[in-house]
Parts: sequence; structure tokens; C-alpha cells
Amino acid sequence: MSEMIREDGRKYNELRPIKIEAGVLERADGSAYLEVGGNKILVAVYGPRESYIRRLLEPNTGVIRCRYNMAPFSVDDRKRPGPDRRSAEISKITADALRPALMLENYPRSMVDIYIEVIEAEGGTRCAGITAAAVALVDAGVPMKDIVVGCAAGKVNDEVVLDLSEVEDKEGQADVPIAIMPRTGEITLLQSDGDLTEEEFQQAIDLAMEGCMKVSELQKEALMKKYSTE
Amino acid sequence: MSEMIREDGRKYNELRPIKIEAGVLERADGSAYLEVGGNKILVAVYGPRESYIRRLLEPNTGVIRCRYNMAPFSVDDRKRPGPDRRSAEISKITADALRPALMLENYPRSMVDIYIEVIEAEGGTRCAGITAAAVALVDAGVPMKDIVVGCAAGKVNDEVVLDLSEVEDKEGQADVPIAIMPRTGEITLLQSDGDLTEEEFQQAIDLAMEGCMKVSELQKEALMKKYSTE
Amino acid sequence: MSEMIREDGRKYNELRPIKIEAGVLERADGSAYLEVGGNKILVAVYGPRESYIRRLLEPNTGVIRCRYNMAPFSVDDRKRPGPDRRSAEISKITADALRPALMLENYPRSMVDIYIEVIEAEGGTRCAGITAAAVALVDAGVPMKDIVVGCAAGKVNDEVVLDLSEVEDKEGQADVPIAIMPRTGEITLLQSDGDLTEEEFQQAIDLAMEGCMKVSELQKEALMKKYSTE
Amino acid sequence: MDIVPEITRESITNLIINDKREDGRALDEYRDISIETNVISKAEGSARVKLGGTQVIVGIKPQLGSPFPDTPDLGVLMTNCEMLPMADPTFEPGPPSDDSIELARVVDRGIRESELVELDKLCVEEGKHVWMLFIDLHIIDNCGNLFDAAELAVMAALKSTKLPTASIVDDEVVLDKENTFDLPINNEVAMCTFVKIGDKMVIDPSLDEERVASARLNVGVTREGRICAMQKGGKYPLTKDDIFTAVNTAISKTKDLIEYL
Amino acid sequence: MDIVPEITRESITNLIINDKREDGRALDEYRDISIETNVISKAEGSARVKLGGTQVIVGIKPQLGSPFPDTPDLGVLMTNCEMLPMADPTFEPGPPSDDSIELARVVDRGIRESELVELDKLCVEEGKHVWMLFIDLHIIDNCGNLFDAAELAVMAALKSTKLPTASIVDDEVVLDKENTFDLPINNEVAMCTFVKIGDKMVIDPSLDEERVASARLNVGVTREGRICAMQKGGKYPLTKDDIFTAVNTAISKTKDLIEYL
Amino acid sequence: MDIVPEITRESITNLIINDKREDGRALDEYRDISIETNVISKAEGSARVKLGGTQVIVGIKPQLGSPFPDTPDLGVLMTNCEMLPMADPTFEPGPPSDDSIELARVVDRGIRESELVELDKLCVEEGKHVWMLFIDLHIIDNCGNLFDAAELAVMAALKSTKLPTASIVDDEVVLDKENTFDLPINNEVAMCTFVKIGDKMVIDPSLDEERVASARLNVGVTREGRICAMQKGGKYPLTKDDIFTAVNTAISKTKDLIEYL
Repeated sequence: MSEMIREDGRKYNELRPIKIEAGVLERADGSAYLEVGGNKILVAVYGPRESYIRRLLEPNTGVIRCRYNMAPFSVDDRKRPGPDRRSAEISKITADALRPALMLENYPRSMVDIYIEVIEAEGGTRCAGITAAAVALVDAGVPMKDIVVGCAAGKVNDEVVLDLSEVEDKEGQADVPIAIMPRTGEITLLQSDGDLTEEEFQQAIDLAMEGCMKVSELQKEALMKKYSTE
Repeated sequence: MSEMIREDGRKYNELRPIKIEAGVLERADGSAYLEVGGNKILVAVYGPRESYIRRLLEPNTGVIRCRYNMAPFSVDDRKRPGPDRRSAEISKITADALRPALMLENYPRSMVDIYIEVIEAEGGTRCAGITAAAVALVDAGVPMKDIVVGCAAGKVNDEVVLDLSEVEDKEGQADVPIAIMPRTGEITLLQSDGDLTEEEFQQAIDLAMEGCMKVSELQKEALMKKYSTE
Repeated sequence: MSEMIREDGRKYNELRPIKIEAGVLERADGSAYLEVGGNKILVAVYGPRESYIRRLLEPNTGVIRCRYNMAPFSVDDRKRPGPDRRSAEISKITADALRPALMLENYPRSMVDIYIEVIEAEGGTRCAGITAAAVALVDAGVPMKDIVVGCAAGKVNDEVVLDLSEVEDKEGQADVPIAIMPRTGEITLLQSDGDLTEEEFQQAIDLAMEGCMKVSELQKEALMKKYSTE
Repeated sequence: MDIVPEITRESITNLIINDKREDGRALDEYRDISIETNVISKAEGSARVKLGGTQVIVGIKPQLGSPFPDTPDLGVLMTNCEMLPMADPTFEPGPPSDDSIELARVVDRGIRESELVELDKLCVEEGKHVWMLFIDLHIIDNCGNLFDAAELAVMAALKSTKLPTASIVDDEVVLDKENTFDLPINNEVAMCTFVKIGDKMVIDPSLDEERVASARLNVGVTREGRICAMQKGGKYPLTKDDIFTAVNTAISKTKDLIEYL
Repeated sequence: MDIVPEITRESITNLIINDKREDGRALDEYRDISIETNVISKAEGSARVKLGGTQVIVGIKPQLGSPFPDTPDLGVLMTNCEMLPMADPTFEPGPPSDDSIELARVVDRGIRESELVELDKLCVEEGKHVWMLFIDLHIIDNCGNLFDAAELAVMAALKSTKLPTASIVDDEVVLDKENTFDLPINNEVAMCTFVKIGDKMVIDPSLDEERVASARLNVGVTREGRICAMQKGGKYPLTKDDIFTAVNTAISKTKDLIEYL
Repeated sequence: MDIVPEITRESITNLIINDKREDGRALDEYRDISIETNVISKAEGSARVKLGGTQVIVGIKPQLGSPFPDTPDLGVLMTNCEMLPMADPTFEPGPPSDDSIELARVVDRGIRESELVELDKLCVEEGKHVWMLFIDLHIIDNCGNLFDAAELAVMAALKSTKLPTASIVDDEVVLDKENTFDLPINNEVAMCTFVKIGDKMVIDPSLDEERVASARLNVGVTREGRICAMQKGGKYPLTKDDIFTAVNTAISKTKDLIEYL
């Protein structure tokens, strides 16, 4: 790994500044707010609860539904409200990323709704959303065997680096967002866009996993802060 | 109040010419046709009847559903068919305006559908729609404790006047549509757009209520004409 | 009838080359592929099966649902995916055309789904779709009292001719697509667009029925080929 | 679902077997027809048609638009139909149903294939500006045979249509709403609709007759007695004889209908 | 359906009959209010408002567009509201509900009818290019009285809005994002919302108060104490006295609200 | 819901534990592959791919359009996928499902990130006119592993695509459909998809294997063996080893797939 300093002054394995807060909304069963770099993410969790959408429910377990949404004012050019193809994909893989940690066997025919709102976007919203959602799930008291955490690595100027900013994502050569269950290191989300050799890919995974472990500590701190002040 | 004569020759407290007819359609359980100024409004009522839209029904009472719709050819520039934000709002407040007069306690799990079609629009369609809908509800035999009636007052050239025409609405300073239950004078619809002092607002309400009482007589005449000829 | 030779060299009562194949898909309960002229049509049949769309089902008989769809790449200018008014109409009359031959009395509360995909279009897709759908229905083992078959006649250069090509359809004066049950000669689909005298219309019907009988033989050959090789 | 009681089915069918109908009409007799035009002041053309209890309103609104690339010098017709939920307890609010789309398309076909609107006279500037006519069909009361009522209403509304004069000044279209001209129309068309009940073809069906019928046939015929549009509907087949008989009747009946215009 | 337990209904109503409220407020007292502006760096204007537990975020995004034909020299305001499903267990994902549309339209009316945004200064080239301001209301926590919170947030966001300088060079619009100017605003407006419980008009209702109320009244008032928008909601009527009293109270209360801006 | 009988689950899992599969393939063996190109005369590029019983048709249609403002000299690719209801009894008519969107986006990512289409050669006039290529994926028979079949079909269709020559004459685009040119392509890509069953990573899964699998991994690899796209799917996690092993296998297997093109 190189000693190169990145556009925003970070080292190759340095995260952007992160702030996580649990329990920021009154109505939701659980909630969290996360800032990382210029990203601002708000997550609310409702459930496990009944749902009138019967075809989504299962007789032997609770299910989750995830909605990732960007505010119209979260990006430079106003985004039309409502779902698009990108948010549909992210919603799907975010549900896949969180589901392995949930223990909903005792909640048959119930649903957990996870609402991820991107209030402001600056690269890396999907990992930030997963990280915040996991905190909100704990805040909601949803039984889980681990707190899923997300982080991305990528390739910029032929170097594998951690946690791409918006500029690095646009100008960079590859982006590899992942999510893991930190207790086992199992991977629950993995995407890769861009150009990587097999070796670079392995470096990226290792670096992103390290990043995940650091973010995991911040998740726990946020939760402890919430519980200790209660 | 002034002696000013309005653009179309009316006095400040004068309604446009009104024509109301009950029972104009064969299939509907009740119907009415209303012309006021250049407005042409047709209303049909179905129910109380069963509905397959179960989530709208209530176990202890009948419910109403209201759809205000403008024909594509009802305005100078063709309107796209289908609901827009304006018609969604008017549908909602029209249902709110009519509901207080209805006695649907003996019709649990049933629905009354009120369809208001603006065939031609010339200012004041929401009040005209409510007035016609009340007549159609009587024609349908829906039990009611009063016949709701709507009328607007407004401000034009700094004067408070009754029942704005399309031109007055566009060029005027304020529009205050209301609906009342004439027996008690209770107000079931109230909106106000534009600029009014507190005193002007009070004048507008008083004037609009007078207008309502006049229109109420025409509703009753239309119903008597229908029943006497039957 | 005249001795005129048509733009593509055919005689007035000559069909375009036709190829029919039964059983071309693995998942579907029945399927067929049909080429006529430049048309390429694929049909899949599922059912009789249960359906969650309860309001479409009937207590005393099975029902059919038909979806005619054109691939975006099937025409010169790309077609937007999804249903339009033309495909909604064709879906409806295709279901009407096939229904009389089906014997679904023993399948109450069940549904037969017929999916017609126009992979490439060159004039006459609705008749081709019906012809292929009937073969797919046999392939699916849906009980039928006859194998419906479609064919069109039309008017080009003041002559009544069989099976219009795309060019003839565009430049011609009338198009009369029909479908029949060949055993009885009863007509299950009939449309007519364009300008015809009563006599020309009668000629067109007679010619189209002849065409249907020829195509009917090809349907049977395709089915025999399928069953003999199994 | 719109279920007909068995007793209605039987009584209607038995009457028709004996060449009779509930309302006393002959099998080839229309209900009362009334046509009013210019019923909507804000529409450039309009008509209200009553056919028995069936009621239809049509409004015509013109808009300047671009021609289709393959017909740069022709105006454009757009026919829309709303089967309003007020018209029938089984009609639902929402986007047009398949029935509504079929009605619009069959009515439109009658107008379009008879080439009665002179579309070339609706061109303002070739390739750039043409008149688009929006023909909006509003179904307000459904007592059967919407097709014939709708075709009459569209025909009457078109004949009543007046367009503002358009001219090109400095590359822009200028409209003169004071000087209007009649929509140029060079033909007339009417539609005659049959249903099959028992083995009879019955004209201008009532709602109950539609419900018990086995099949439907629409026949659009021009002033000169030429067939310009046909459509079979319904769950059961027709014979060739049914169709040929109906077409023959339609050619004479549409002459009467066109008299009303 | 959002059913209120009978016991909640009784306890709230009994309190209010005695001029008391669950949270100890007077009937004409607002909950705590906090307003932050410039909370979204990528938005040209933004604000977050907390009104008790209710939270609303507003972002303003400008876009160059064509003016409406009848106002060729005026900018355009577009107000949208998303009642996010995160804000309330009964809110659903999907297109805006009728409640959401009503909220957006009532809030918009307050802004529009008070004419506080100087739309003529948003014209870049008459008839061709004007600024369109998208006002996006994001409801993130619903603890009652969304109307007043939303109006405050929109007002605060508009006051914080800075637009890039636009000029016409060679017939094209050139933006200078370095040189921004404050959105020109020449008035202020606030909304004061009442619900009727028993025979009392109660200000700034909590969620439970909204649920047991018989009717709602929104009153929008400008800095000068003039009424610019009103809307009655709810299943039951109001008397003239209810309304006149509420309007009178609103005129004084909105002065306090405008202080927060 | 697509429920797998427990007995199917057990039998497939037991086979795979023993490195065997229902149809006799090795764990890293593909089913039979056939690729036909130019199957749609009216499309500028097309291909039909069969992968075992799975069948996919792709058609490519070009359209002239405006470039994106931030890439004024580049053409545009648009990938759409319709999982036709004919392909699988659980597919529904209607707008694309989330599965369909994911498939389109993952396949698209393989094409886009490998930068194989030379988008700069699709520019007709910078900032004004570029070619937009609509890549329409038609899924007609789903017997498992749609991803790899779809990527092969898109790749084959792109390689078969011929565009008309476009030139600018008097400020307008003129097309010469007689003189076509091959879509400029400077790389190749294939996708290799795995599912995890038990603790094994299995290549080119059948439908039943997909249903019993705990997770899915798509790996897109270029001709030079570089990774251009990956996506994990499914309800259960993968280990780092699962992924590294799969990537290594994918790099060699995609070489074979690219041979078919």
C-alpha cells in the first residue's frame, strides 16, 4: 500500500469523519441518523408489526421490507420524487444485506419495515444506509445476532483506497461496497463496479472489511451513548 | 357595502343565474344537473351499496367517497383526463363538506359514491359541485339531516362581493368558498385564498352565508319539481 | 378474381410462407412458435391453474386471460415496453376469438393464461397470434372442441386479396382479419378497417375463410410433428 | 361482475324468438334519438346524444402540434373515451378499462377509415405545425349501445366544430380566434350495432339485451353505403349468415341515422 | 385505519373542557419550536423545523425553465410534499396521498397568496427563461400539526435561499455559481392551525388531539396581520363563531411565529 | 411465492455435498450453450441465447438523441429487461419487478464498466446529437441462471449491431441506411454466476439449484481477465473464501464463455 495522500487529505486506509446517533425520531419504533463525509442519512424502523400486504408475509417467520429513498434536494440536480431503478436495486440488496442478522422466527406473519432516507448524498450512501439501518434496528429492539455494518473500498489513481468520496467515486476506477456481520466476518453485501485485477479485488475486500470493523465500533458507541443516557 | 356594479352587471350581493334539475340520469341511484353562470355540473350518486374496496369500509357506519372530475373539454385549454392534485384536494374537501349531513349509521360496511363531473367550468365549480351533489343525494334517497349548500364570496377591486365569476376570480384579490348546513348555519367547507383583513373576511363569510341561503331555496324548488311531477 | 400478381409475387389468394412449431419452451405448460412472412410470434400457455386475482375467476367455469405484447425491437422504430391502447384491444379480441373453442366447465375457479409475444412484426400479427395461441393451447393439453385459426383478407389496388403484408396493409384500402372454428366455420373474430362495398366485404370474408382452412392444415401438421416425435 | 338473473335471460330470449322486445320495439328498430350540438361553450365543437336512456357528451378541442414524421402535411385526430363511473354502477374510476379503449378505437376507426375529416386542410405549416383534434368522449349514462350513440355524438360534434384561423408570421403561428372556419368534412358515417340473442340479430340493444347476448357486431357505414369499420365482440361466435344479414341491414339503417345529423 | 381508544378520547376531551391539555399547555400555546437553516449543503435553500416532536425538512432547488404562457415574465414555484412512511406508522410508501396533496397545497397557498416571493425578479429572459423553484417538503416525524411546522420550514428555507446569477450570452443562459443572490422576498407568512375538541378551538394540536378532534382549521396570516389562506378540514362542521374566534387568535399568534424566522 | 419441496432441497443438497448434480454436471460445468445472431431483421443488432433450457432474446435499437450534459461527446446505452410472464409461472405481467431491474442493472454494469462500446464513436455532433442504443432483454424461458445467458446475449447482439451512417447537412442529421458501420467494440465481457449450496459454490445453477441456494454471486470478467462487475444476492451470507474461490474460477470460466461469441 502506498503513502499517497488523497484529494481530501486522507490516507489510503482512512475513513471520512463519521457521526452516528441512535433514537432521533419520536414516532418510529427505532431510528438512527448518520453523517459520513457529506452524506446525511436518516433511518426509521417499524416492527415487527402486522401488515395488510398479505402476499409478502410468511407463515414461519417475520419478513423485512426495505425502502431506500433519496430526497429530491439531496443531490446537485433535483431528483424527481419516488422510486427509480437505482433505488429499487439498492432497496433490494440492502434488505439482503441486513436479513442474515435478523432473528424473526418468533414473529411469524409479521413485517419489519426499514425506511432509509438520504437527506444529502456525497458518495457511499448505500453502505451508510446499511450501517445506520442496523443501528435503528437495535434501537427498535428487533432481535439480531449481529449488527451489520457497511463500508466500501475502491480504486483511485491505480491505488486501492478506503471509503470513496463522491469525487473519487466519479473519477475513480472501481468501487467495491460491502457489508459484513462483524462477529463472523461473513459478507452480506458485495458489489463491484469498475476495473480490478484479481489481486486488487482481494486487497479491496480486505481493506473494506477493516473499514467495516472501524465503523462497527462507532455503531456500538452510538448505541451505548443512547442507552447510557436513558 | 357599495353600490358598485360588477363587470357582468351584477350587484355586490347578486348571484349568477342558477338552474338546478334533479334526477337527470337513468342508471344512477340519484342525480342532479346544475348550471350557474357558465358552469355546467352533473352529479351522480350510487349507494349506500356494497364495495369491494374493503379497507375503506367501516364496521359501524356507511362511508362516502367523492370524485370531482373535470371533463377535458370543460376549460379553454384541454385538460388531460384523470385526477390531478387540484381535483384530489377538491374531492377530499367536498366529501368533508357533505359528510356532516349524512346519516349512515344504519348502513355499516356500505359506501355512498358521489361522482361530480364538471362538464364546463367558469369559476366556482367546487361550490356548484357540492350544491348539486346534495340534490343528487336527496334524489338517491340517502338519509340526511340537512341539504348542504355551497356558495363563495370574494374580494374584487377592494370590495367584498358574492359568487365570483371566472374573470373576477382571476383578476380579484380573494376567494372564500364555503358550504353550510342551512338549518343550523354550521359551516362544513371553508377555504380562503388571497388577501383579506379580518373585517373583510367576516364580511365575506356573512355574504357567502346569505348566498348559501338563496341557493338553498333553489335546491328545494328543484327537488319539489321533481317530486311533484313524479 | 383477377390474375394480378402482387408486389411480393403472390397471387390474390396466396398466403405468405408459414412455419409453425409446437412445444418450443420448457417452462410453459404449452407453447408454439409461428413465422408468417416477416412475422415472428411466440406463444406460451399456462393453466388451467389457480390465480390470486380472485375477481377474475368464476365459480362455474375456468376463465382465460390473454396478453398480446410487442417486443420493443419488433418494429422499425423502437416501441416503448408495456401495454398500449392497441395491444389492450388486441388482447381483448384475441381472448374473445379463442374462448368459444375452450371447454373449461370442469375447471371452476381456475385460469388459463395465454401470452402472445410478437418478436418481429410485419403485418397481420393479430391473426398470427391467434393461430399460434391455438397450437400452444393444444400443446398445453387445454380441452378444446376445435382449433381456432386466424387469417386476414384485404383490398389492395381495388382487388380483394388474401393475407396482407406490411406494405400492402399500409398502402392498401382495407384489412379484414378474421378467426374461425374450422369444424363449423363459425366466426370468432372479425374486424374491418377501410373502405369496402358490401360485395367486396363478402368476397373478403369468403377469401379469408379459405385462408383459414389452409392455415388450419399447417396447425395440425405442426401438432402431429410434435406428437409423432415424442 | 355483472350477473344477469336467469329469469331476465329467459324472458328476453323468449321475446326475441318471437320477434318481440321488452320495450315493444321491432328487432331492427332504434330507440328515440336526440342530438344537440354546441352544448359546451368552451369547446370548439361539442354534442350531446341521447339514445333511449343512454347519454353521451363529446367535446372537441384543437391544439397546435407537430405532425407525424410520415405524414408531415396532415392534421391529427386523437379519440379518447372515459366511461365515467357515474354512467354505470359497474364502471370504476381510474385509467380507461379495456372496454373503454375498445369503444374509443372502434368509434375512431369509423371516423378515420371513412376519411371524412380533410386532414390535409388541418396543416398550418408542412412538417412543423398542424392541428391536432382531441375528440373526448364522455359516457354519462349507460343504458346500452354506447357504440352507436358515441359515433353519432362524435360525428355531430365534428360537424359543429369551428377552428380559429392560423397563419405564419415571422416563423411563429398566429391564431385569429375571431375568424373561425368550419372543420372541413366531406363525408358522414354512422355505426349500427347488433347483438345476437337466440339466433336473431337485434339492432340497438338495451342494456339487458347486451347482457344476455352471445355476441356483438358493430358495423360502421358511410353516407354512400360503404363499410368503413366493423368489430365483433362477445364470448360466442357468429355465423357468416349472421354477419352478412347484419351488414345488409346496417347499410339501410345507417342512412336513417345519418338523417339525424 | 387509525383508531383512537375511547379512553384516550375521553381523557383528552375532559381535559380540554377544563381548558387543560395532556402536556400542560394552555389551549392557545404552541409546543417548543426550533428552526435551523442551511442544513443541506447541496440545496440552494433548506431548513429543518421541530415543533414539539414533529419534524420537517424542506429543501429548495432552482431549475431554469419556461414561464407559463400567461405570465411570461414571472418565475414559478412548485411545492411538493412527501409524507415519508418513516414519519408515521400509518403513512404508506407510494405516490402522495390525498392528505399529502392537501398539506402541500395549503402550505403553498400561504406562500403564493401572500405574494412574498418576488416572482418578477426570477425572470431571466421574458417568455423564454425563468427560475422554477422546487420546494420539497419532507415530513420525517409526525407528532401532530404538520401544517404549521411545514409552513415555518418553507418560509425559513425560502429566506435562506441563494440563487446563482444568470445572464444571457449569445442567446444562451450562462450561470455564475460563484456570484449568488438572495431569493427576493418581501413579506413573511405563518400558519396557525386549530382543532375543535368539545366546543373549544385548540391551537397547535398534538397527534392525539388531532385524532379526537371534530374539525380542523388552518389560518395563514402575513406579517401585516392579513389573512392569506384558510382551510377547514375534518368530518364535522364549525360554527361561524368558532371560525371568527380562531381567526382573531391566529392573527396574534402568527406574529409570535414569525419572530422565529 | 415459490416454495421448494423439502425433498427437492435435500436431494439437491446431498448431491452437491458429494460434488454431484441432478443433471450429471460437475460443479464448475456449464450447460449447453447456443448463440444465434441477427435473429430479428428489424433490429440493428440481435441475438438469441440458449443456456440449457433457459432462453433469452436481445434486440438492439439505435435512436438519435441528446447527450447527457456532462458527457456531450459520448453516446448513451440504455439496458432494459422484461422478464416476460411467458418465461416462468411466477413472473407477472406489469412494470419490471425488482428482480428484473436487478438483472438489467447487473448485466448493464458488465457492459458499461468494461467500457467495451466505444461511446465516443457514437457522437454525431458534440453536445447535440448522439446515438442512444436501446438494449432490450427479453427473457422468454427461465430454467435458471438468467444472468449469464443475458450477458452473453447482450454481448453477442452488440457485436452483431450495424448502425446507419449519420452526417450533419444544413444543421440537420441525415441518415444513410444503405451505408452502415459496425458498432465499435474494443473488448468482450462474460458473466459467471455461482450459487452457494451447502458449503459449495456451484456454477451455472439450474432453476432448482437457485431455489435451494443460500446465496448467489455474479462475477463479470473481461477478455483480459479483469473483474468489471460483481453482485451478491440471496438471503444468506458468503464468506471471503467463497468469494475469492468464485472469482478465481470465474476468471478462467469466462474465457471459455467468450469463445462462444
